[in-house]
Amino acid sequence: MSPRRTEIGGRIDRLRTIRFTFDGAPYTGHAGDTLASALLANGVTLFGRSFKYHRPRGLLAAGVEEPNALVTVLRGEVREPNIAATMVEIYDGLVAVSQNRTPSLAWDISAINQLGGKILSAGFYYKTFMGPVIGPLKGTRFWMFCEHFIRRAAGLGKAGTAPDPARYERMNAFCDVLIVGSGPAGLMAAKAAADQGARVILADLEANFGGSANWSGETIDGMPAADWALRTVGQLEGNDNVRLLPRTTVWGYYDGNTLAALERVTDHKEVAAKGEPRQRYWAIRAGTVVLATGSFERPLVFPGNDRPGVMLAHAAERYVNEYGVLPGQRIALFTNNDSAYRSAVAFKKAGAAVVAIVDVRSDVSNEMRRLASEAEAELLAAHAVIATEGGKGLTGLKVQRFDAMSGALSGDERSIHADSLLMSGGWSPTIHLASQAGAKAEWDPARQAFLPPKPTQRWPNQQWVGAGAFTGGFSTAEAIAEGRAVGLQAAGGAVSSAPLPVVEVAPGDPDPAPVFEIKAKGKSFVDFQHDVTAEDVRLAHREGFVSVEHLKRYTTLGMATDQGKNSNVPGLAIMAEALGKPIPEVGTTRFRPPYTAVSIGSLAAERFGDLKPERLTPMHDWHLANGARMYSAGLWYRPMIYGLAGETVEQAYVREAKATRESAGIVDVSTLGKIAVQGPDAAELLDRVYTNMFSTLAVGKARYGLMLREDGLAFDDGTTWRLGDQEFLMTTTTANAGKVMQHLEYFLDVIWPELKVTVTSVTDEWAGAAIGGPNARAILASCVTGTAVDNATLPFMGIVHGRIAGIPVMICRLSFSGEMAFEVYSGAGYGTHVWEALIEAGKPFGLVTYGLEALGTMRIEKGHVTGAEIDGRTTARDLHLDWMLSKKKPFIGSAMMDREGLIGSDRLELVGVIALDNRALNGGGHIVEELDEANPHGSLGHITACCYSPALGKYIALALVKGGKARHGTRAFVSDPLRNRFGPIEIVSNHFYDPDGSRMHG
Amino acid sequence: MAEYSAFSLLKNALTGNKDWKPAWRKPDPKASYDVIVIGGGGHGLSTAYYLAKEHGITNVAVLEKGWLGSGNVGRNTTAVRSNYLLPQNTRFYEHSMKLWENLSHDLNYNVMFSQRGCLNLAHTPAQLDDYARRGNAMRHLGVDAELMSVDRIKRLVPALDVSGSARFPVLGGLMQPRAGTARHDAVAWGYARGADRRGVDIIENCEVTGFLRDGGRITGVTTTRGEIRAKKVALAVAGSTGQVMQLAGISHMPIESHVLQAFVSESLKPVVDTVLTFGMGHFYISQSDKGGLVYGGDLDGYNSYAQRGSLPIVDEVMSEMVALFPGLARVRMLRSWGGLCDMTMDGSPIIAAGPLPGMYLNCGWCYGGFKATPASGWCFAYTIAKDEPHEFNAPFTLDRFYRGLIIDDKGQGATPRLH
Amino acid sequence: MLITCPYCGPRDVIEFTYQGDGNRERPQPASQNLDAWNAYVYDRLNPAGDHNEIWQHSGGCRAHLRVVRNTITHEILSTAFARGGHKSADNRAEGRS
Amino acid sequence: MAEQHLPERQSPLEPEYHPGSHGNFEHGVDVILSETRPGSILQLAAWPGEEKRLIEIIRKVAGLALPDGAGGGVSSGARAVFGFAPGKFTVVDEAEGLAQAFAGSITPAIGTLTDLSHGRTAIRIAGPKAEWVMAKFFAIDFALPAFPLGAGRSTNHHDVFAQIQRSGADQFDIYVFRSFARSFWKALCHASEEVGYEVQ
Repeated sequence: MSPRRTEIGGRIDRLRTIRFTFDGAPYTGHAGDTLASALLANGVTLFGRSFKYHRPRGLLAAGVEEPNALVTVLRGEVREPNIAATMVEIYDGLVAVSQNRTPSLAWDISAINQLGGKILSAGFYYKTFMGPVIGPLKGTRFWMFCEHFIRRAAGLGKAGTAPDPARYERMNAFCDVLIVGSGPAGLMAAKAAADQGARVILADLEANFGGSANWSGETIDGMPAADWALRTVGQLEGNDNVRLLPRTTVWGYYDGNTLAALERVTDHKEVAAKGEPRQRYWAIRAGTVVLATGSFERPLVFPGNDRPGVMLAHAAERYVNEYGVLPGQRIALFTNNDSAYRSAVAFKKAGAAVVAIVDVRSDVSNEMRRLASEAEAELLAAHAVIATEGGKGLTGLKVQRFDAMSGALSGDERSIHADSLLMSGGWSPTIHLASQAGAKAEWDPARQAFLPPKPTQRWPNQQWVGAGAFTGGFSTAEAIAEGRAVGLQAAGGAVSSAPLPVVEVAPGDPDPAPVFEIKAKGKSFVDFQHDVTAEDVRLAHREGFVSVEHLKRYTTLGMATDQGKNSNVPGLAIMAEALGKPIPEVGTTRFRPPYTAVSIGSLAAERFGDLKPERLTPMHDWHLANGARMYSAGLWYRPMIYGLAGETVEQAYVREAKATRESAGIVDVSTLGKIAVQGPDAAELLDRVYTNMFSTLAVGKARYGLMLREDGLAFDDGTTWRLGDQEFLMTTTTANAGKVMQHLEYFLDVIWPELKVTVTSVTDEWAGAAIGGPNARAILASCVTGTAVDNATLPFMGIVHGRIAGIPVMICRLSFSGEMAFEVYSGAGYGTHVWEALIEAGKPFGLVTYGLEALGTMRIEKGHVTGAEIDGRTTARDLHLDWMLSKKKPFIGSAMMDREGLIGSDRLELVGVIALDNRALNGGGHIVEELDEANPHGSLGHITACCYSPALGKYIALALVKGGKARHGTRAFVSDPLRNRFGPIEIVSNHFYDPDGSRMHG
Repeated sequence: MAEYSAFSLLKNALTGNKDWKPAWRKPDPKASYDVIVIGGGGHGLSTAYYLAKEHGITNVAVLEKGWLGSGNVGRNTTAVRSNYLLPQNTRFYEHSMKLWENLSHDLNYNVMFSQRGCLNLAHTPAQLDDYARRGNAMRHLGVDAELMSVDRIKRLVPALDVSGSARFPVLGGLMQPRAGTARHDAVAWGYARGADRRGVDIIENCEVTGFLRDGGRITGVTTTRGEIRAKKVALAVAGSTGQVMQLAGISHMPIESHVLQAFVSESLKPVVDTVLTFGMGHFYISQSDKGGLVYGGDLDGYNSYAQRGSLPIVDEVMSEMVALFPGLARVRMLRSWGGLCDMTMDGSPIIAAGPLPGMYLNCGWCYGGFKATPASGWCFAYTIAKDEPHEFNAPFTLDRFYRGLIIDDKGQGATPRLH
Repeated sequence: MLITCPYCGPRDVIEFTYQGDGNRERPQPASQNLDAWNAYVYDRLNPAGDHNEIWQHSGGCRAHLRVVRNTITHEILSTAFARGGHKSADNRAEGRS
Repeated sequence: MAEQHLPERQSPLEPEYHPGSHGNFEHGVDVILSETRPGSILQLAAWPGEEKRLIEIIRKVAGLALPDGAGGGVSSGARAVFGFAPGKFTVVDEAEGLAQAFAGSITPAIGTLTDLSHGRTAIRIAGPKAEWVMAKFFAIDFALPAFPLGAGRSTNHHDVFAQIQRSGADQFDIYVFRSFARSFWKALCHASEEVGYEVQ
């Protein structure tokens, strides 16, 4: 029997024993235990070390707000750091380790930081480490030297580097009513809404539905509240229109009633089933949200309140009633409100001695006095705890008389022997989601709490209603009544007068005394994890950091993993007192997503391990099977080279380009953007979007076109084919296909709705193969049927229809390589058939397949531009494409393209570059007039693309250079300090090869 | 006011930290000033600081509608770098970098500027060339930049997936070693304290509600704390620029206000020792001294003043993060927030006199404002004091859009969400 | 954020592409008024409040929508096809007629 | 008229198409995945005001009577049609050659016809967990009242654009761009592992 496990009670399965380890030591617990409850049952009191002072810490809470007991869960090499032990359900083989301690939790060397004490106050780092003004440690060096050690001392858990093997998934859900929280209010709301026929989702972050019913010890409808909850859940389970999501934290409330939730699907299992995700990310679009999120109990701020053994009273009640674990044998309570008295009775019933109830109030009601006697506890009204004793576990406490009005202590100190001190500083509704939705909380002076606002304050696009402790009604009877009412309201049902479940009335006044801090000697913690003390808050006040945001940022109050769930209100209260203002005038922070920390893998969801889809051309598998090395271009994969054994990339592309220019080559151009432009006004649209004229283009002909942006800069280029009077096939660059499509759609929809034109992406409809070279026509002639391909039938920029291997194809004679070349288009499903037929037909001619490198090489030789030159900063003139700017008609960009900044003489213009030292150039190398390798300066421009030109036998490049054409024939230098490439170059025309185009015109 | 030092810390500790004084005064506004700076964020405060320090103009008020530093200076991902493509930007940001390097001494306030480098990952050969172009451009202006091999990257950031099997394998990167991070709030507080020590009045909870005019000239402002006159009125209000300009009767600006989300993880032992960016999406990450991973991505992509983001961007940023760091999938996002970005039509800022007589404008920081804080204030102070721009901010005029003198580092044109 | 496409119904913002200020007026194509062109390309109203803007349902029917949206609350007050003839977001059937 | 003597079109899914049961199927499969490989996939678009005439042509040529309303559609075994955008419809036929059948009817005065038979890949998901698996990808409501039988939807999963028709109470036909089809198919199989799936 574990030392602290009760004989009976709790909702654990005592027949099932679970084995796990913590910091290497083996332990056992029961099914239904959390790591926290199981370790507590084993007598463990020390769970973690605090962030700054490395103080020993035990459990403060039993739920999601736990700030101290953070552990790392290990699954083999895979680490999950900073998990609250209270949220880890134990399973056989669970391995958990403590954090932020060296060498061990019990003996942590960094605890020496505590000696720093008052120096390590808020703002410490800002005031020192500036270092010397002169010498080797001037500038930032001294700080960076210190920072090295500070960083290693800071931080909580250690992240892993082994890739997480788990699966994450997204689920899109829609419902009429989403209920967050499954306590009595949430259950009633779910039941009421479901009974109306609404689509309901009920989510709770705990493993078991029921909320406070699971530990309150109350009676509902004559049965234990926990059994009532079970029964209600059973009724919901049978409903087709209800989805129950246990272990699901609704963490974000976004616009349009979109809520984000995290379901921990297999975290509590030893192994996941096949295909089962570790966590599932629910994106829920809800008609109405019912917030039944309950409330948090607040700690009290007093010296020694962080000692292991000091715990929240309701948390202890949960350990007793839900897990069958007593936090101690001799329990003292310290409270400013009535709720702790019920807890005292529970502890007594579970077999502990309740040695004292220390209540800051003098006027304790008779009902509470009765409960105190029922618990056989000494009631110390008008008293306060002023110190705690013990090392890594509590041994006792000191109390003194206390005046709640003035906060003054008086009389003799008295010591009380206890191994557990349970505190209750009042309750704060869990308003985080409402706050995320934009609601501004209102301070309720009676409840001493921020309550959700009235509905009128809500953002108009968020639909939520609240019920239960969330609204500040802290009794179960209120929760049940409100829950049903809002459930009906959310589902559009009528108000019901049917009887409600009967709750045995829990006595007590929900209003606490406005006491947050006991000022006595010693460190009193407000933010436990971050070691922010009441004195730190007062120091912030003295230094003028008085607004709530300054307080947070200066002291780090509320910035720890619990995000202020424990510290927010006490911190505000202490600042308010220092300022002499009421709490609401200090303000409250707006809560932002997430409510609790969310694993990054779960947010990546199905994209973890699969960031982007792969886009493949119809001939992709052929390329792979035939030695292509693939290049990732946007989402596409394209052959870069078809390397032979032992070839370098340069050798391969030179071979491919050479063979193309000498005989013939073929390249897959299926990735080019293709847009069907159809309708009576198709030609008119093209005249407006292209700088040159298309309405004059004959059917069966193609034309090269240039588009500008509205601001007059170059946008995209490509050929457009006129397939019919009202039907064009526009091609775009691969990279800009989507942008051009949106550009056309925008103008058709928004600017020129009168034009009757349909634009459709047909990129994927067509497989494209470009075949070029002196023998290209002969190859086509040998395999194309149904049409001739001679110069008369298929002139430059002409289009014919025919068949290859029986498959219908469309052939356009156009050239990017500068050779006699043709683009052969076929239905994508036949792409490989046609490709293979062309390869076969090309065999007698030594046809080569070539990739992007050779394609790029031939285009550089021709001086054609691509995205490297049309980079969003260049104009048509910069690229010497001004011959394409029609003067006969306006077009997109025509009015803006001649502004002063776009026609200046110092603009970068396209030129050709030849390396005079016969060494390779690099893309991104700069061009200078004077070479200065030590202090490069005076950049004239840069290289946009480069290659070894087999046609010229030289290393050449295209470049954008100031002065442009005026520099043709002059010498300059390439200056590429990043790759240590310096050397002489000649600037020439960008048209290196066959400038008059005789080869392609044939 | 006392200097901050290790000695002052020790002395105060011995007296129970009872003697610390406010970091800056909380004065009531005077009837008139030589210069009013609207906006108590990083840029406004640094402007006031340099007006006093560099130009001896100390009769200055900084007006802040909320609490000091409540805007983007306390809502950013703290990266400091000068790794731009275009020379106008590089020169300006490099000037900022030099001010950063001595800022803690200058302010007697540790802004924790940590020069741990900024590494842009490249994933295709074309991208590597593109980065080389930028790195070389920097080197030709005397700014540090180097290309990093995959091996060096792996050693620098062991948690990074540099395997060839990644969807977008890392092929190398562009490193600026002098880049880094700073503690954002400390920058606001340090400048505030520095300006205050030189006599500047920093007036919080003072919202400008209108402008006072004499003919066409701006002569002061009306505020929630009364009328305040000034010889010169300078705006440094970032995302609120459009709103404040409307008070001056200027309804249209080359600016859209967008929301940018940022994220921080739970605190971890050191795992990312530099500022890292992903090349096949939009993602950047660093780790704070407290151990939280600080990261972000794209704008949400629509006009917003809400300082609240939407889910798709959250998902996108996280997806890119675990694509780079598949070992960090179980690390948890702790906090998210939204900042308001004044996005211009070319992605570059505006620091200029005008557009009305007596008015000076500093805006359009897109999401690069934090690293600009020192140079922005320095150049703005120069422009205010001398009524002409310094050469560093001379290109950043308001009329450059009309004139076509655009400074478009990303080449995206007049689509602010893409800058 | 959910935007109600007049054709597709309410859809997540992830399906839409923002196309900016819908108040801008494009000058006539042949207009030589450079100030008007500059204003159209570069100047924005950028209000904190209700904003008339253009969105494309790029991940759906690809229609452009004229949306009135509050930039402070993100509340969407109305949506309609940017193209004339289809006005209301309330009646999905109208999208086809 | 269907094309004569043409080889079978290549499927973009081929190397990743593995007939048989997969994933968590020991207790039976909850979805069945298949590529339906229709011979014809057409996009028909009507100019504003001409929609009713186009709908009438569809009825005459394809024998499919479109129900009223945006995104309305009907599926009749070999043929299916649905609206996916204002004035725009996708028409699908098992057989090739549907484009020729429409060619004469859709005059410039009415609208346009675009043949996408190669450019779109049709994937079918059927079974009791079809809605569950679909909801992993698309942010639209797949519940029957919200997405009735025969109806069509245009949506996307990140970069992958999709048109979806509900062709049965628990059956959906998904039309994706051919170049994305293999990636999407792999993702669909991966997501179906949880419920167990069969490729037919």
